[in-house]
This record gives sequence, structure tokens and C-alpha cells, in this order.
Amino acid sequence: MDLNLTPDEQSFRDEFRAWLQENVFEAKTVDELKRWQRTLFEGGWAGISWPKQYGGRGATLMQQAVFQEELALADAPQLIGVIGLSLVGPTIIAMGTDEQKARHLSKILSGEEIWCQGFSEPNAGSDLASLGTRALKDGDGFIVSGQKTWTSFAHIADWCLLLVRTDFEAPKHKGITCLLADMHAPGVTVRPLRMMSGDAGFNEVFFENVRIPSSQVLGKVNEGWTTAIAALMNERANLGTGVQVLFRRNLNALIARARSMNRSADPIVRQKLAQAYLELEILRMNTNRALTSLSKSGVPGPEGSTLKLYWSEMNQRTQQIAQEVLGQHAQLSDFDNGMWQYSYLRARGNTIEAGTSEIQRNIIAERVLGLPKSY
Amino acid sequence: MDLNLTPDEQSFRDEFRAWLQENVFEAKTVDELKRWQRTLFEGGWAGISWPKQYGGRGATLMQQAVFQEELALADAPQLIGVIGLSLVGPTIIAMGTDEQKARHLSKILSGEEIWCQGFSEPNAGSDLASLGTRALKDGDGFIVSGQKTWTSFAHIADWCLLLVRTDFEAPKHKGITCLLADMHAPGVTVRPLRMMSGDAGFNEVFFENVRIPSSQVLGKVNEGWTTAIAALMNERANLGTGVQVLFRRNLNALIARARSMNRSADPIVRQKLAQAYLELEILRMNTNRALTSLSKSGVPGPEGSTLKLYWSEMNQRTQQIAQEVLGQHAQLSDFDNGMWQYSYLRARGNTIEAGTSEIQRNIIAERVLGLPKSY
Amino acid sequence: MDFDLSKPQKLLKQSARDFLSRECKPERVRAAMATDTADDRALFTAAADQGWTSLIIPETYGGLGLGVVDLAVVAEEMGRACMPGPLFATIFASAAIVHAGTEEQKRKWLEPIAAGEMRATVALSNEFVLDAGVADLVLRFTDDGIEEVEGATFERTPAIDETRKLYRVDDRQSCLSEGRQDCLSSTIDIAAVALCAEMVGGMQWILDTTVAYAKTRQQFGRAIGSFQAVQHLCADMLLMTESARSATYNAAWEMTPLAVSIAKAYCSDAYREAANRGIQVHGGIGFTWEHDLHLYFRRAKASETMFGDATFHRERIASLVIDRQSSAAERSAEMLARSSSSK
Amino acid sequence: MDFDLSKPQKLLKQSARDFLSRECKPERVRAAMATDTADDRALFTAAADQGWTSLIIPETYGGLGLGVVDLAVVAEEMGRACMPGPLFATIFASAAIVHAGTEEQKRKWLEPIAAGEMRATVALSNEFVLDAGVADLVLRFTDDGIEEVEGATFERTPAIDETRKLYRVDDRQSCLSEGRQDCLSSTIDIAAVALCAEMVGGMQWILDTTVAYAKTRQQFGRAIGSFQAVQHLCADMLLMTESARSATYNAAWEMTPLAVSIAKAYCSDAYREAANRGIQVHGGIGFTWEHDLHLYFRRAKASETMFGDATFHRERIASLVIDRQSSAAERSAEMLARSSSSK
Repeated sequence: MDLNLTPDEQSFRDEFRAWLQENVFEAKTVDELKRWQRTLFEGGWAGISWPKQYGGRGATLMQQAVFQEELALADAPQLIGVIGLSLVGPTIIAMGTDEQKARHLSKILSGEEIWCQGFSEPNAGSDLASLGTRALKDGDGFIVSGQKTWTSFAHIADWCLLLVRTDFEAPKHKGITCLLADMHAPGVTVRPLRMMSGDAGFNEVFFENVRIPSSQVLGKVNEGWTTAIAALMNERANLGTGVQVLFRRNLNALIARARSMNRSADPIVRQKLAQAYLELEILRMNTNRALTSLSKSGVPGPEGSTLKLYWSEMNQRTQQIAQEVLGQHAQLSDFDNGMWQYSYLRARGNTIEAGTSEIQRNIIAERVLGLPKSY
Repeated sequence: MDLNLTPDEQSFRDEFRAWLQENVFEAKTVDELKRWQRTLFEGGWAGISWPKQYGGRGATLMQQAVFQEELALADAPQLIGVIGLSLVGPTIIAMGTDEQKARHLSKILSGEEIWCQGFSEPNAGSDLASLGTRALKDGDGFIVSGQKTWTSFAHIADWCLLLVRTDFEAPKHKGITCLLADMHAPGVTVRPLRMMSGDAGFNEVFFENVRIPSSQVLGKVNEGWTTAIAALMNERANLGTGVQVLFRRNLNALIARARSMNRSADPIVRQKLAQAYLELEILRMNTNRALTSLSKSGVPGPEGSTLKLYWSEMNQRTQQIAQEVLGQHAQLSDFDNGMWQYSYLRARGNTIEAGTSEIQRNIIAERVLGLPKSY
Repeated sequence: MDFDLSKPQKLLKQSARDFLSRECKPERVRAAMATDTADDRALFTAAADQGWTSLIIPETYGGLGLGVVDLAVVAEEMGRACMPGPLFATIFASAAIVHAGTEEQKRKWLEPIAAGEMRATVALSNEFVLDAGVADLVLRFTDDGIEEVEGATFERTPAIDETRKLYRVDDRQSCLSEGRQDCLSSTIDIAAVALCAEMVGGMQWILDTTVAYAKTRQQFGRAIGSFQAVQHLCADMLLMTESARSATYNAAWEMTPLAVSIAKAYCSDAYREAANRGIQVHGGIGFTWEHDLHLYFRRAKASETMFGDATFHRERIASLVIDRQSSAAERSAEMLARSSSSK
Repeated sequence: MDFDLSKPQKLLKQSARDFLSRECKPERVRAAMATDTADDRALFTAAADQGWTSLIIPETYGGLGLGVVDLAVVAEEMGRACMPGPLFATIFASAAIVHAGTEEQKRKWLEPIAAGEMRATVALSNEFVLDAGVADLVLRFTDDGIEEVEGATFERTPAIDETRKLYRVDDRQSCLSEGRQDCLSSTIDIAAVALCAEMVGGMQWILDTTVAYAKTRQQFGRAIGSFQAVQHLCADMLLMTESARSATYNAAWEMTPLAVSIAKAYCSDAYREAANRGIQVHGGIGFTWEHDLHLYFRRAKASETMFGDATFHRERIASLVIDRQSSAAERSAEMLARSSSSK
């Protein structure tokens, strides 16, 4: 056990931090955000986990965590190409054809191609495998019709990693295919989906007789479920490291606010803030343990579910604490720019998005603890 | 809405309270406890809910609640014949033969016959209907073999309301019969079951080829499940009113202790004690609402599950609060006679005994909310 | 003892529900919410025609002279419909006038309020004043009663619950009153009970909506209501809703500070927790702006802190119970006394 | 960064588990528990032969000179076996001597402790002194170090955890020390981390036992582990156990007051909650005296309050974090500094 960074990790951190200090800039619009990803790419900091032969840096998991932490510490803009970088790219590298690799990988890195992920549907949420978007064989390709939902970045995406049903007779997990879908193709429409927090972080995507050539099947026809699971594992393993620093910043602001409002001497408030603090510290430790374990095993497993369950439930408790500590002010849209109202509302989605807490507990029970399936 | 007692209820309370002041005495041994029930009987206070024609008082549900409250307020001894009075007697009245009524009812009232309830088995806990105690037809009677568990009072009981399987081919709910079993019959042995709190509140009962004549079937052969359900409903509807006053006394003692230990000025302690207090008050209100509703409908329904779930979970929270407020002292066997240690340990059983919290939630979901069955 | 609504109260409740399901549909709530004031004047007037602004106003002043239980009955249905606008504030103000107003003030204000012609509110501080922007009368507590806040400007402060707007009173005025704790707290206690009743109604809406969804939504080839995880969330919601209802009606009937604090402390936590569970059971759809759940989720948060949050009321319970109790024996005697005496 | 036990630590852990599963079976725990002292001398000696009394004693004094992580590794297995008797107290005392003893005291006491010939404990107050009745040496903190409590009588005070007995020191002695907070707290921090590790081991035992039971126990025609309610209780237990483990090993490695308080605050709540869930999943059988679950349930409660309960440690965290933080900006800078510097 050694909780210090290794010299390699430390120099990776130093190097990236120095680079960030030189290069980070504020970015809000899509153009600015694309420019930010291009800047990262040109500095050699895009796709750091990708193998070097595909333009990546071959970074270790621990370095990836350091990378996420430094981005957040530097207040760097959102990574607009995150789906492509962390989800689609690695999957194309693992399962794509040479043509697919040549066509997409470098554009994902440079931010020229923005990707989204077309998995969830209105009637296939927790039960993803019951998806109903249909792809009918048509010559050398498919005609796709159906609706996806909860699709981040769809409104600005050029491409979509799309799950469709290609065999309607097979058991539900066996008839799914994974396609690389052009979002600019005729028949694709995107509608922003407004969340209860007021902002539109997601979209609905409608496919009406959209033609997708066979060359854009990722992996094999009717074996898309395996692809999807691998992609989701990546998503779950990644999430913890990114959100952590945001939580830390939020909690620091809460403590500072409690002090400035003279609330921090109240013994009850102190108990609550300390609880929020210790739970966040334990998130950091759990994440580091999971990273160590993943680094050794190499294969993302159900650890992701444990982390996701922990941080989503934790953040809801912490946002409730923030409301209690700051009192009625926390509800105002013009108090601290409405950040407490927003983070309270937004946190409500945490235990639903990217797999509900119930689904995470099922996964833990069945895949980690080996209990029999519940349904 | 009128939360005052009616004049009738009030005079019932006054009368019983006056009688108690005259007649209550301390009782610990079985003989003393039997004498206490005989005293109640002779005063006309046994089986108060029973119809007058069977020696009862025809008391309303609200009067029964008043009765329980007054017993507890007067620190009256435990009612050793409680299973007979509240569970077996009413069931015999509803479904028994004239012979059974003549033979048992007055003896239940006088405490001459102590009853226990032979329902649960080691492999039939939450899933009561899967019970395996076998009753084989043998001339004009049955030969019973099997094991019961969690049987209160079995070590001193004269009779047992026993559920056995009489049809081994039928679906599990259809092959059960309810018998009145003589605990002094050859082949019956009782072994005390020590709880984790250290005391033996329950027993295991073993039946080895025990002969029970057909005249002792309660209700019809193979229709015992209905009888059992009715009996359990009675049990659940009753529980709330009895335990409430005990909880009140326990909480009063906790508050007094917190004061004497100078803990009650601590803002954190105050929050905890206030929470325990308000939850207990709401138990009282919930119980009174349920009593009102039962009084009007006449049929005990799933309200009992709501009350049971509430008080069992509440008492566990409250006992944890007691431990936190009193600190390490609460764990000692010689601090307040070990009452805090005992009530903490004993409370752990609350969410298991008389139907686990999980079973209660299933019942609420399916029978109150009308959700589809979960299994 | 009869812990159930009387026949007239049940009728009142049913008529309130009928009225609101006709007149206060979600579309109308959303339309009001989208405005700067959340004020739907026609809805207010229609509710006043139902007698809702005059519920607790004595008959001498043109009111119905009903009790707090009756008020709670109506408020529960208002909460169930997530009714927007200044009706709640006006009822609050009517309680203030009844409890703290001079004879002259009562004559001047109660009749127009009862008639639905005047909308009013109470400023308990310079911040978080409900619906002040559309009120014809803004009151504050003084050392010996109440008075109108005159010549003030009110600035809207957008907040989490958009169905009832909050306002700030400008600094030249001070709306804090240290005196007359008796009138102040008996007024606030009535308002708190009405709020608790609204909260119970909100919980009931969430429970009904969630159970209905759980019965129809299919995942993994079955209704999600057949999954224990969902069943147990719903069962807990029922228990919280019914417990909140018991505490609220008990408080409305008793109207003691202790009973009110018990209700408000419990409802503050329970409404939020029920709203949380309701959204969790709905999954993604429950997190959208389109679904009405978040109106209740927001109302739950606003109600949680209004008139004192759970921590505040627990401390009030402690001061009433712990500090008063000198020994367990004494407390037992007190309990005996209570159980033998009628109110 | 490598947040995992080293190979030697894994071997140490495995050998501890093998030793305890051979030598410290539940029957033996129960036999010790049923005595007045819970002292199984042979077991103590065998454990000392494994080197467990000498783990953190420097080699100069006959010890193994290992670190707190190694101590945690062994303590985790001790907790998993619910090991009875004065071994834990003796390790605690050895930490006190190492941190607060004079050179002479170290020479005098550490060697016999390391050799398993002397059993010791520390009295932090006159009450709740672990295993004082069987200790050859009872220590207390003084204003400038530690000293032996001599000529005192120790009265056993039966308590919830019967596997480790508590004693009261008679009134002629005072075992409270106000001075030397530095030695006192660094000693207690080591003991607290060892206790947290025991708690993690206890949680692991409960989790393993409960999951195994849920796989085999049949109700309603299926293993109860296939019911979501049971699955979710078990999943929460896993999460709590792993989180407690992360916090404990982190504390053992960092050994700062903040890290220790984080671990102890979390473990205090988590062990109790895991024990609660373990019994709940077992149902009736889990509530019997015969089942070993209650030994852990009792140990959880005793451990919860020992060396400060969760409330105490949360307050310590608050004083270290909130009071020290002058602004969010400063804190961010501090975090940056920490993440860039090695220990």
C-alpha cells in the first residue's frame, strides 16, 4: 500500500498542470468548446487512455484519474467530445473495422466529430435490452426507425453510437446490433429534453426511416448487446473520478458560505457539514481503491456500480444538508447565482441517470455477491 | 372529528382506573400471574372485547385501547392469558363448536387455561403457509408430528392453537387445518428459545405422534388458513395499543436520565429526543385513527401492517437515540438495571417478530395500494 | 373519540376536490407558474366564491366562522392540486387579522377578504414574503398588534417553488417584530397547520400518481409495481403520508404549540422524502420538466422551511417537553391527568 | 498510487485468518465469553506466538516494528473472528508505551508484552477500562507521560459486549489526564484505527454470513436472496463494508487526526447498520442467542462508542476542517498543495 503518487504519476500531474496553466481558457459556446477540445488534442492531451498507435497517450488508469482531477481543479471547460473520447473511441478501437478506425478515431480526438450515445428509449430505461428501435435489412444496409431518449450532446452531435433491434424473433438480448449513425442523415431529428432542474442536459432523438450502410455496423450483427455492456462499463468506471472534484468544490463553497452566514458555530450544523465532508473523503478513497483494483485486473467490472451508488446517494444527502445549513436562502435563484437551488434539483437525477440505484443494487447483489437473479 | 373521549369511554376509563387502584398487585411467578388474571376475571375485566353472552363485556375497540393504556399506566402485571383472551377466544367464538365453546371459553377468561399459538416453524417464517407439521388421519382423530417455534407462553401453556398440514397434495394454502391441541398430551415437549437479548421470551415446541381427536378441529378440515389469517389480523390490530404505553414510559425515563446526566441542554441531544418524542406522539395518533377506522368498518384489515411497521421501526430508532444520548453507560448491565442495554437489544427483534418489516411492506403495497403481487 | 372527519367535513373535502379538479388542472397551474406573479385572478375569485377566503373569518365579519380542522380539509385539497397564487397568503393574513387585529382593522379588512375582493399577505421578515407583489394588503406584526406595510416597494425573488412567488421588502421598512409573541405565534401556528395540510395533500397526489404509474409501467416484462424495491418505496410513502395526516389533523384539532410543532417537524421531512421516492419510482420520466412531479418536489422544499424547518420545530418540541419535564414521575402524572381530562 | 495491501500484508492477513479459523472458532469465543473475564489464556499465548502482541513494538524492544497498516491487517481478522480477551487492550497499551513511555518504561514493559508474557491495558478514565481484571499492567496517562496504576481495585461492570469485559477503577485513583494531549491522542488514534479495522472485519463476517444464508434459505419457494428487498439490504451492507475498509486503511496509512476521525465516525455508524441489516435478513433465527450474529451486534455497539462515537468524531472533523478553512479559495489552494506533494 502506498497512497502517494508514483514518480510517474506525479510527473504526469506536474506536466499536465503546467500545460493547463498555459493553455486553459473560458469556453461556453459550442464553437469555443470545440476549440478547447482541439487545443487539448494539439497539446497531446486528447484520448489520453487510448493506445499510442491511435493517437492516444496510453495513460494508466491512475493517470486518467489525475487528468480528470486536474481538469476540474483548473476549472477547465466541459469536454464536449467526452462520449467519443471515453465511450465510442475505445469501443471502436476494440471492435471496429480498419475502415471505421481510419474514418473516426482521429476526428474524435480532434473534436471534429462530436458523438452521442443512443441507448435509452422511453420504454427501455432500466430494462435497456427491451429496446424497440427497429433496423430492417435493406440491400447493403439498414433502415432505422424509432426513438431514443436521455441522449446527451445529441443536439450538437455529428455521430451516434446507436443500439437497434435487428432480430425480432431472438431472445431480447440476442437481436440487438450496434450501429455508427450519422446524425446529419435524412430522417434524424433532435428535440431537447428539459429536466426538472430547468436546463436541457439531454435530448430525445427520433429516427424516421434513416438509412445506415452495413459498413457502419460496430462488431457483429445481432451481437450489439456485448458492445453495449462494454461501453456502459467504461461509462460507470469513469464517472467517479470526474464528478469528485465538482463535489469537492461544491462542499468547499458550502463550508465557506456557512462560515460567512455565521452558521458554522452551530453544533448541529457542524455535525452535518462534517458528515458531508467525511462522506466525500470516503468517495475519494473508494475511487482510489477501485482504480487500484481496475489497474491490476484490467477489466472494468461491477466496481463501477458500487461507486455510482455511493456518489449518487451521497450527493443527494449532501445537497439536502446544504439546504438545511443555508436555510431558505438556498432556495433562491439569486443567492449565489442560484447554485444551491440548482445543485439540489440536479442532484435528484443522480440516483436515476446512468442506471438507477435500484439497478445498481441489483448488479451488486447478483454480480458481486453472487445472489440469485431477482427477475 | 372529536379527539376527546366520549362520556362512555371516559366513564369506562374512570371505572377501570378506580378498580385498578384497588386491585392491582405485583406479580412475577406463574402462580402470581395466574392469580392476577383470576382477579381481573372476578372483577369482570377479563375478555372485555368478548360478547356478553360468553362472559365478556362487549367493549368497543376504543374501550379496549383505554383498557390497555390503563393496564400499562397502572404498571399492572403482564397478562399471562393474552393469547387466549385476544386471539384464541375470539376465534373459538367465531368458528368453534358449541362443545368447544363450553369447554374452553370460561376457562380462558378465568386464566385456568393458558394458551399458546403454534403457527411459525423453522422453515415457515415469513412464508407461514409452507408449514410442514403433519397431521395424519387416524380413526376419529389425527396423529401430529412436527416442530413449532417462536411460541410465546408454550412453557406454561395448557393448550395450543395449532396449524398443521392435513392435505399434502393440495396447494399450500388449501391443505392446512387448525387444531386445539392439549399441551399436556403425550408427545409434546417444549424447549425455551433464548433470544439475543438474553431472555427466553419464546419456545420451541416439538410434537411427536401426538393424538388429537377430531372434535378438536377449529373450523373445517383443510380450511385452517382462513382461521389463521383472521387470528393474525387480530394480533396485528391489537399490538399497537399495548406497546404504546411501554414506549411512553421508556421515553419518559430517557428524558429524565438525559436531564440527570446534564445531557439535555446539548442542542444535538435535544434534536434527537424531540424526534423520538414526536414519532411516539404520531404513533399514538396513528393508532387512534386506525381504531376509529376499525370501529366504523368492523373488520380488521391491513391497517395493522401500517401500525406494526411504524412502531417497530420507530422503536429501533428511539433505542438507538437512547444509546447515543446516554453514551457508553447505556451499554452497562448495572446502569438503570440494564434497562437501556436490554431495550436496545430487544428492539432489534421488533422488525422481525409478528411479521418482518419486509412482509408488512409487501402487505401494504399489495393490499392497501393494490400493486401487483411481487412473488 | 372519533379521529375522522365529520360528514360535513367530508362533504367540504369532496367539493374542494371536485372544484379543483375542474378549475385547477395542471395546465392551469403551469400557466400561472410561468407568469411573474403566479396569480390566476379568475381562479382566486372562483375559490373565494367557494368560501375559501372566508373559512376562518368569524360570521360577524362576513366569514364562515369555521375551525382549523375545516381549514385543513380545504388546504389539503389545495396542496393536492398544487394550487398557485395568493390564496394561501390571503388565508394566512386573515388569521393574522382575526388573532391580532383591532376591532377597526377587522371591520376594515376581513369583509373584503371574505368576499374575495382583497388579497393579502403577512411579512414576517423583510425577505421571503409570500405573494406580496399581488397583495392589496401587506401586513406586519408590531409590538401591540398588526399594521399595514405602507409605501414599501416589493422586489420579486425568484425561488424554487414557482407556483407561489416570494418578495423582498425594501430596507426602509423593518418587518421584524419582537413583541406580541402570543398573537404572532398563534397566527403562525394556524398558518403552519394549513401548510402541513397542503403538504399532506401534496404527498397524497405523489403517492396516487406514483402507485398508478407503478401499476402500468412495464420493465423486464412486468409492471414495475411488482418489484419489491418499488413496492417498498411505495409502502414507505403511504406510511409517511398517513402519519403526516394524523399529525396534521391532530394539530388542527388541538391547536397547541406542541401539536403544531410535531406536525410541522414531521411534515417537513416527510413531504420531501415522499417527493424523493415518487421521482425515484418514476425514473427518468419523473426527472423531466414536463412531468408534474417536480412542481410538488419544489413545493415540498419551499414548504419544508416555511414557518420553521424540522430542526426549528424539534427544538421547540424540546423546549416544551424536555425543559418542562422535571422527572419521569411528574411526566407520568401529567399524562394521567391529560388522559382523564377532556379538552 | 497503490491502494491495496502489499504482498507481505496479504500473506500476514491470510495467516491471521488461517490461525483464527483454526484457533478461535465460535465455540471458543462463546466459552471465553461465558467466563467472568473472557480471557482464554491459551489463545492469547498462541496469538502472541504469532507475533501479534509485538506488531508495533520497535525491534529494539523485541518487537516486529511493523506499521499501523500491518496492525490493521491483523486487527481486521481479529474482528472477523470476534476474538475475545485482552489482546486488543494489550496492543493498545503497547502503543501507549511506545508513544508516551520513558526509555526505562519501554525497556521494562515492551519486551514482556512482545513475548506474550505480560498483558496490559490503559485506563482512559475510571470507567470502561478494557480487561483491567486480567491485565498484569494497567496504565494511565499523566501530565508528562504514562504510569502504572498501582494499588487499585478493579470491579467488573457487565456490559453489552461480553467478549471483552469492562472494569471500573476504584475512586481513590483518578485516571483522567488533562495534560500531554499529544501523546494521548496519538496513542488513541492508533487504537482507534485498530478498532476500526476490527469493525471492518466484523462487518465482513456479517456480510459473508448473511449472503451465504440468503443463498440457501428458502421461503415462498425460492432462495430469499432472490428477493429485491434482501438483495438491496445485502448490497448496502457491501457498500458500507467496503467504504469502512477504505476509510480505515486510509487512516492507517495517513495516521492524521482527520483521517482517523473520518474512519471512526464512519465505522461507528456503518458497523451498527450492517449488523442491523444482517439480523434483519436472517429473520427469527438471527435474533436467537444460539446464532453468532448477536456477538457481532454487541461488539458493534461497544465499538461504536469506544474511543469516541460518531458525534464526537464528526465534531473533531468540524474543528479540523471548518474552523481551519478561512475561505473556499484558500481551501482549494490547500487541496492543490496536498495533491502535488507526497507524504
